[in-house]
Amino acid sequence: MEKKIYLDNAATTRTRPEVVEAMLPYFSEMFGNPSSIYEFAMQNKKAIDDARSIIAKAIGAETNEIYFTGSGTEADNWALIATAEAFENKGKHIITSKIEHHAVLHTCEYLQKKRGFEVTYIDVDEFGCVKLDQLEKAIRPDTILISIMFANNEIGTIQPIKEIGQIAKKHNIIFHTDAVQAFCQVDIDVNELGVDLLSASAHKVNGPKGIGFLYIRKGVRIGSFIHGGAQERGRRAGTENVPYIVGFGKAVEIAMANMKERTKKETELRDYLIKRILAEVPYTRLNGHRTKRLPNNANFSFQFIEGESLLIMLDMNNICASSGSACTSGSLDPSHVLLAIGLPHEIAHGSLRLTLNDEITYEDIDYTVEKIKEIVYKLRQMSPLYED
Amino acid sequence: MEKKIYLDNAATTRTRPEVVEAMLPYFSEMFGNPSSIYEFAMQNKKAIDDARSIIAKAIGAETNEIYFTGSGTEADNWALIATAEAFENKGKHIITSKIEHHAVLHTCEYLQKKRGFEVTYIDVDEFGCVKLDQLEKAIRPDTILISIMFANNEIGTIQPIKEIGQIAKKHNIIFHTDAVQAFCQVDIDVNELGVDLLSASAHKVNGPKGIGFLYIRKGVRIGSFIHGGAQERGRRAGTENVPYIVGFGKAVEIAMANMKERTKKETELRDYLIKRILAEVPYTRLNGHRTKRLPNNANFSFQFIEGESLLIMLDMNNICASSGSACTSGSLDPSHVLLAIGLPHEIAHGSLRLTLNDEITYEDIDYTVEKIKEIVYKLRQMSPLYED
Amino acid sequence: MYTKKVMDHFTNPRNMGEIENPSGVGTVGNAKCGDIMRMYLDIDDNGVIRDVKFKTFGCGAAVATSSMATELIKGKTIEEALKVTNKAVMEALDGLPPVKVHCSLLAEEAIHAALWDYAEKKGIKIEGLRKPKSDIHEDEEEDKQDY
Amino acid sequence: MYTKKVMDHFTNPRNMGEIENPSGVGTVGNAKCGDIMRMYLDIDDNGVIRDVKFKTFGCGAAVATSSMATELIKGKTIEEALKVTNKAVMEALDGLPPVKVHCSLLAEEAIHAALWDYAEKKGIKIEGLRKPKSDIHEDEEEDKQDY
Ligand SMILES: Cc1ncc(COP(=O)(O)O)c(C=O)c1O
Ligand SMILES: Cc1ncc(COP(=O)(O)O)c(C=O)c1O
Ligand code: FES
Ligand code: FES
Repeated sequence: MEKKIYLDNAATTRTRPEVVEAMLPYFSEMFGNPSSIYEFAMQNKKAIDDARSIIAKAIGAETNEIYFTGSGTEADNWALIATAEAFENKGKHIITSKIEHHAVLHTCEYLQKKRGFEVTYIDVDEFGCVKLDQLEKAIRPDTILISIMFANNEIGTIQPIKEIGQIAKKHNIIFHTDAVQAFCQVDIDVNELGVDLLSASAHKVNGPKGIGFLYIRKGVRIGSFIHGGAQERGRRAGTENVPYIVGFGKAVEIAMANMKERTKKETELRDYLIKRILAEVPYTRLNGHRTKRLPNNANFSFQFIEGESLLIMLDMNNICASSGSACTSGSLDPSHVLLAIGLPHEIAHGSLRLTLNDEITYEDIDYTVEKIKEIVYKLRQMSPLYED
Repeated sequence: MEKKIYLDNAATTRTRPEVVEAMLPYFSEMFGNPSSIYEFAMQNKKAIDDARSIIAKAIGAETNEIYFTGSGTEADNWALIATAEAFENKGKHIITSKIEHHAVLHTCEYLQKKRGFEVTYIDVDEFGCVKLDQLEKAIRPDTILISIMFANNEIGTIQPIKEIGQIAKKHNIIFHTDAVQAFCQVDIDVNELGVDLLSASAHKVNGPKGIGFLYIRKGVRIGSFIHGGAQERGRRAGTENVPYIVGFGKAVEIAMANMKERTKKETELRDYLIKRILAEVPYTRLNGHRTKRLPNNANFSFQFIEGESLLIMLDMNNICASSGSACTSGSLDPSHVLLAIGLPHEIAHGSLRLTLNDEITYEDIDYTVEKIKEIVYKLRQMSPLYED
Repeated sequence: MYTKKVMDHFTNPRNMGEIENPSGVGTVGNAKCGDIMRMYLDIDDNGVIRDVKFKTFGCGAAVATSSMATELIKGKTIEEALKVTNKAVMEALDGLPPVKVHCSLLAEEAIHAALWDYAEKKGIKIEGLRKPKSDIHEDEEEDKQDY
Repeated sequence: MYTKKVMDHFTNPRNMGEIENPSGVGTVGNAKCGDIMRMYLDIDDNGVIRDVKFKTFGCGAAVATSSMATELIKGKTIEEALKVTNKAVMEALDGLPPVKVHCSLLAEEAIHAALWDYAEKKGIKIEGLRKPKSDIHEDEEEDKQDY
């Protein structure tokens, strides 16, 4: 196999060999059920607690405020549905944004259609920043939850979380943030930011796919989402995924240790990539905010061409990239995020997301830019929208 | 570390080295998100489909009737909650049994308390068999779901699933079975049995912890439980846990291939164990049905002694066992299953579950029996209930 | 996801481009995905399609089906061209993923639109040709769960 | 889950057994878990606990706290024995897991029950001793989530 240039780290990341190493003993050796009483299994309980405390520290939380889930999506569902159930007597209104991940948007839809909730979807400006004035005006006496993502998965825009936290606090409303993309990429301190609930996922930080966590601030009394055994202090049932919990802990330990250096390097590369693409490919725009963006995210729209064709041709040149989010690639609709920042339909269609990791080199970027130039040129020749 | 005799295979099992082997390439090499469009990730889609078809075959289902979940518990929650939501216009009554796993019981409680459902809990006889006449009488015009476990996790009793399937069909009611303990231990054919929904979990069949599946019969139109991306054909959101799905497939492939031979061996060992314990330890009873029981399950009550003390002493002798189910070991209540088969409180307290695997030898069983005899004797000496 | 033939037609599209002063030209859009296809025909006096070119703004399947469709109608009579359905195009490409079936309709409709334009210019009526909609859409999938 | 001291007292319980013709005997049950403890006292004429034995049907913590409690009151006066609280027993054992705190109440109550029996037999009143309930229970946990 030729060398792949993997530029889709927002979709998922490579599980680090050190993480795999850390998980391995828990499959066939220390395989006990952590809820069991014998010593053999109790060591696993400790392994879980160690991982939990590493993760808690990474967001400035207490260890017992972290609850492991089966994915970032589950954490989002839990936060929204359990908060809705806990506070529906107080009110049935939720505020979120138009650019949330489907894990939040489709859960909101569920709450609307099946559970009688009302949801207000706040607009974003052309850079993808949530409109704070609109958000505050949307608050009603029956608003029980504000859910705004920390950073967007498509265009990388980082939201004014602290300000939103203050608004939520002022109005005594629970504040949830989907930090799946921001976790270990930007500094997060739940107390400083005033966040009550926070979701994250391991596979975006070089951990395994299929494990996430929900941070629940002590005192925020929401129920369970998955009901059953007494795991996770009675709040999330199901035999604990010991290997993945250990692996998640290890991944976060590494990601937090190298965060400063890594994000600095990624930011430089990102800016180099953005600069070259905008300078060398005509009829191209950068989507998202120029500086308030994830260190590893670049997102472009190339006028007159369509995303899938571009992706396939990049793939044939060993470059892995995406247009919208991976989990909606089965869909034909243009990205709801790009429409929300005001792009017309055809331009939204021609978008490309490149998300870096710290193994990407300037050489890789140079190669990628050259290929993009070639392919965009070729596709424009083919396009009925392009007149040269 | 001395040799452990692991007799708690109903709590969880060792992940087979072959399973770990099968999963490994999907962590750090083929790590792509299966929803992505490039070739590098598409191979993972195929890996998932292969595992899905192995599993479908194991229960006589179609490949596209299998949906992966983050645990057996999630599968149970999904089956109950989504069926409740899909059919609440038809009725809000559910029938289940008194000896279900907490994944079902606590979800029923949730549906009662939070969602306005009524639940009838059917009794079992002294052997733990669900009372069919009571079940059929409990059916009302607004009954929308019958959920009866395939085999009980504590006492191993196998339920008359086919008969229940016929009753459900006759009354046009959805039939769910929690087959977490039965899967790969007894023959299952969803069509022959008339099962509409079936839950299972990998970590009970030498696969990893933190993955399960829900079988949904084609045409049974229930919604999602976890909302978000379009994974699992739009029915279960969250980036696919590719390594565990592959591992689950491998574990099932092996377990189905050796099922006949394995269960034969386990049944023989189990019967030898039961025979010796009943013959050699006075004031002891076997819980569960003598023959309609899981091949690897033995469950005893030793009068006058308490379970935890027994377990700790077995542990000190390198024997891993449990009294109730592992996930409730944090609880002090006596097992709801043992109370349901009519044991008085103190006797229910002195119960011991030994669950075998195919690596257990006659020697292990002999050693275990000797230790049990010693420890039971010692604890009885200590007991205010025992007069010798 | 795509067959070898689709990939071949996608990467080396046949008949891509424009025809100056075409006998007929038609542009159609796909309401479902927003993609657009334009088809140019050069038709001789015997009603034979002497040349055909296309331009497509669309997915891989759209490009490949345009390419294959042009191959299938080139040198054919109008009557023969009318018989080239999206199913025929898909078969010639060894199939499309279920979610991409609708893309192949784009090619069929673009041919019809170009023929309609030709007929209007010529002031003739072509047997069996209905006025194409500018936006096409397929019937809803029967079972959303099945892809 | 248990400390070394708990395990020591559990595996080698001190003062396990019965006293024939005890000065007082008390049996208490734990409503929470169904466990049972019986305490036998041999008290001399000066009100000193000369000997103490116990029998317990209960968890590891119940056995260990019975054992430790007997150690703490053996040779002590009745007044001193009354001061041995479940907290003192737990401390002497280097602590118990939160979910097991209630088990230690069993030992405290069993001592009280045996002393009550002694006082009734003797027809005396012991300062500060209330009639023990046959079933004890702790106050509900403050925050179920915290264990
Ligand atoms: C009968 C039964 N149902 C459900 C479960 C839950 O499965 P999981 O641990 O995968 O959530 C178990 C075991 O834990 C079980 O034995
Ligand atoms: C912002 C955001 N939220 C939620 C998710 C869902 O996480 P997971 O794939 O772990 O379910 C993702 C990525 O898939 C994401 O980018
Ligand atoms: S998705 Fe638009 S034509 Fe294929
Ligand atoms: S659990 Fe009953 S005394 Fe400890």
